[in-house]
Amino acid sequence: MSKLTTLAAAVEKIPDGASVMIGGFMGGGSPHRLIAELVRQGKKNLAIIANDTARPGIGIGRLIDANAVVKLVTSHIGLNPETQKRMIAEEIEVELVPQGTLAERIRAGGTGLGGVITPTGVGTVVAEGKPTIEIDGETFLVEKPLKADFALIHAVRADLFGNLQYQLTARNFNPVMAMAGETVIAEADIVVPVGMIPPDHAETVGVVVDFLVARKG
Amino acid sequence: MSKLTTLAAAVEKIPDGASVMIGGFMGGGSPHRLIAELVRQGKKNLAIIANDTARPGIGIGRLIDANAVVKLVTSHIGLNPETQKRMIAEEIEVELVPQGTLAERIRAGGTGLGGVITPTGVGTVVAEGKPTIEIDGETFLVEKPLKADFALIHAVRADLFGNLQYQLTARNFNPVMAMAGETVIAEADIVVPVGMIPPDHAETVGVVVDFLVARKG
Amino acid sequence: MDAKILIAQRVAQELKDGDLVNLGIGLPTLVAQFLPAGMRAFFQSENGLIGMQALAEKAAAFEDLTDAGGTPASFIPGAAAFDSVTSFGFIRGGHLDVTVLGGLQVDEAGQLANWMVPGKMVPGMGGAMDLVSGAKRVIVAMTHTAKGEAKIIRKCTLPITSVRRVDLIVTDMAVIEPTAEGLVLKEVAPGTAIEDVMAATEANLIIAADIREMSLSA
Amino acid sequence: MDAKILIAQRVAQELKDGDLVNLGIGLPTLVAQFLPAGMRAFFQSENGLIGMQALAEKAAAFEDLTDAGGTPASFIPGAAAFDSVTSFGFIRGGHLDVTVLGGLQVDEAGQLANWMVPGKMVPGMGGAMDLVSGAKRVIVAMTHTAKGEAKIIRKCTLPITSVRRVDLIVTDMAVIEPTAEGLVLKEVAPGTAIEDVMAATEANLIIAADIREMSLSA
Repeated sequence: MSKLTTLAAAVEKIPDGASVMIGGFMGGGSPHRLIAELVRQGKKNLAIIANDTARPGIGIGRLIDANAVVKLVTSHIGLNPETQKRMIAEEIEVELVPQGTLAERIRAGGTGLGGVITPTGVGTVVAEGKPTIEIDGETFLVEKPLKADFALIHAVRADLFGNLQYQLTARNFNPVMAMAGETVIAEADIVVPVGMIPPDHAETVGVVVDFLVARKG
Repeated sequence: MSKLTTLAAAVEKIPDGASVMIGGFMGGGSPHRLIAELVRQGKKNLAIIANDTARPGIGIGRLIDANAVVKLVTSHIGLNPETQKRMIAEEIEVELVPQGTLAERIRAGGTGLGGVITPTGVGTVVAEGKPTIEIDGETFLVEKPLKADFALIHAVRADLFGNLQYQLTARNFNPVMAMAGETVIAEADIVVPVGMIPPDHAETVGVVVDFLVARKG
Repeated sequence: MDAKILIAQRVAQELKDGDLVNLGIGLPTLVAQFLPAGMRAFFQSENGLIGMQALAEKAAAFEDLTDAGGTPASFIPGAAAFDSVTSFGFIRGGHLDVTVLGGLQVDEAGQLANWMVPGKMVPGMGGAMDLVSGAKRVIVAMTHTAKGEAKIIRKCTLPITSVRRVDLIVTDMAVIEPTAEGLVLKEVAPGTAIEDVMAATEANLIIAADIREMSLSA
Repeated sequence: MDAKILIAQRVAQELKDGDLVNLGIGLPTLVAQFLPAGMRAFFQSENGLIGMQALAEKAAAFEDLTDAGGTPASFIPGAAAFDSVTSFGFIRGGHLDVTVLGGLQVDEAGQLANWMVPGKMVPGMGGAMDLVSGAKRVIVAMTHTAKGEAKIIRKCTLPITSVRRVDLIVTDMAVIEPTAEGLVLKEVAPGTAIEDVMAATEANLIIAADIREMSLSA
């Protein structure tokens, strides 16, 4: 029951116009080979959900450089002037979401919650047009779940069934996105036989992973 | 910076009438020594939040036997006739909560969310008296966060700073409760020096743990 | 044949290769024994494991590994453990392909009641409400009647588990599919007449055009 | 003394032994260098680590361990790594004792603006909104003015980060505590007169009865 496939075959499954969650934080823990292959295959009109767009030439920044993105849900683009330029030129529609809210919205999408009730953003521009709810005298924002057609995940280690392990700050949005993508493609530095990742160390459970790409393959 | 203390000293911190979350599922993964010490110290009027009350004589069931509980928020008491008897006799006030909702309510309490938006329980007796919210045409229940004065946690391994590791199905409610207790007391089978649990394997982060009790101590 | 074995055998045929499946305590847990040869399903236990299997020998029992009923269990290679929050994330999030649960009543709307008898038995819903609301496919596995009383009735008199219409009811007498039009009788157990099923059922049944005898092998 | 160093030194004195602390990118990260001897704080990086510390030698840089600005970092014994969901669970859940952030403006209500200048600079809020809403104590560390313009003003003209009143403002000229009554000037930098602070501040300042000179050692 191996989920291993080639880099090209995995990325060919992603059509132009797809919504795609991509793990990573300023390039750290992003699935760099999957991103490079998206660029190589010339994908267009992608709707990207990701914490940030790293920097030009790095990580998700490469998709911005390649003009592959028309929509972006993200928390921070401060270190990528290219993204800012294209946002101001209205080439990319950008929705800015507080980082903790972004994480919870993706979690809600992946775990069947109807939304997120958070204090973050109340009374700020983030709250504009959104419902609020009062609970025990305190006001909270109601934020909607996020799901995507695809989730592209970076892991340090995977077994052939798709159980995944992560490492230090390369973990970030990867585990939560692995629950929220309709189709989940994981890229792992190391791929091992089933049984080599013990049950207590499988951070993402293989049942949610559809395709696996090895570092060399 | 050791958080290690004795069993008696740890449990002495819990006053009669306190609200107490206790990890475990049908006795598996419950902090059995802390529970036994609660009984030994003759605690009364506790408000317990736990998945279940196990069976008479086992796990949280021992607190029921000892008449230590006046309030109970739980998902299942089917295997403990003592709890059912005392509920029907109105000696214990029992709030039954769907298991997934219970887990999320505790999570909301520990992570600062204002509530939980869930499809579970809509249109059933669980929904009575609770607000609902419509999101994208679907109706959800709004459930309130749960916190407690104390959380009693069972871990398989702890370092002296309180980083915790769990094992198989003894994990259950322990990690989420460790985030939601005002004071967190963890009982570990094995206690090791700081640095022996590597960063990627600390499932509960030591900063939330206040006191640590070793198996022998 | 024992009624429970018959039900478990028939339910087993509903599982597909690679399915993620949750089996309720009691009768449903028997289903795992009857998987067609070569078929692989992944069993979730809501207390925090995917890849659970029955214990092969008593000596291998381990206190930190039990099924949702508290019975010692074991796991297959590639199994993964997680906490209760994650466990119900799988269930509510639509990752669970099939849940098999027992039932006290099912009605013409396909609604299930299986968690309490007011004033008599109040076990609590445990994971049942999340399972019925969240699983992609809900199969109720139960005896057709209880002490001669019909369990498949017009309208549930006991508190329901979810407003969701369950997908299939498998009993020792019949296989019934709840639909928007009502309960469709699709199969009868070997040696059971359609009339026997009708007599043991309070709800109206729509007889399927292609009604057939339950097949108990894959 | 360099303005940033002065600010970082003063902020460092606000930390207590055992505090869980989040330092924003830029000026705030300097604070870690000035912890009083023997004091231990735990630094959280919102990209998923508690127990972060600066990299001792460049050769130890590791691509899977960076701070929230993407700079290679290291960790202390007992550090723990986690995902972004958990990271903000700590922040929003009140587990974070102190957050130190930069600021563009702070106003008399103690509200902070630090994440965008409409039409000019739109970096996004990153974790700032969660940090200011959720931390037990919020310290703004910033230069008192920007290109001669006051940053401590009557009412924020830039979009605010949170409606929450921050707990302390530390600048190169002063320490100011926002209260329900308004901004209280508590300390002035060495060699800075109260009048200098007033002149560089648009907001009304309440002069504390016990106003004193900033002490820069513990």
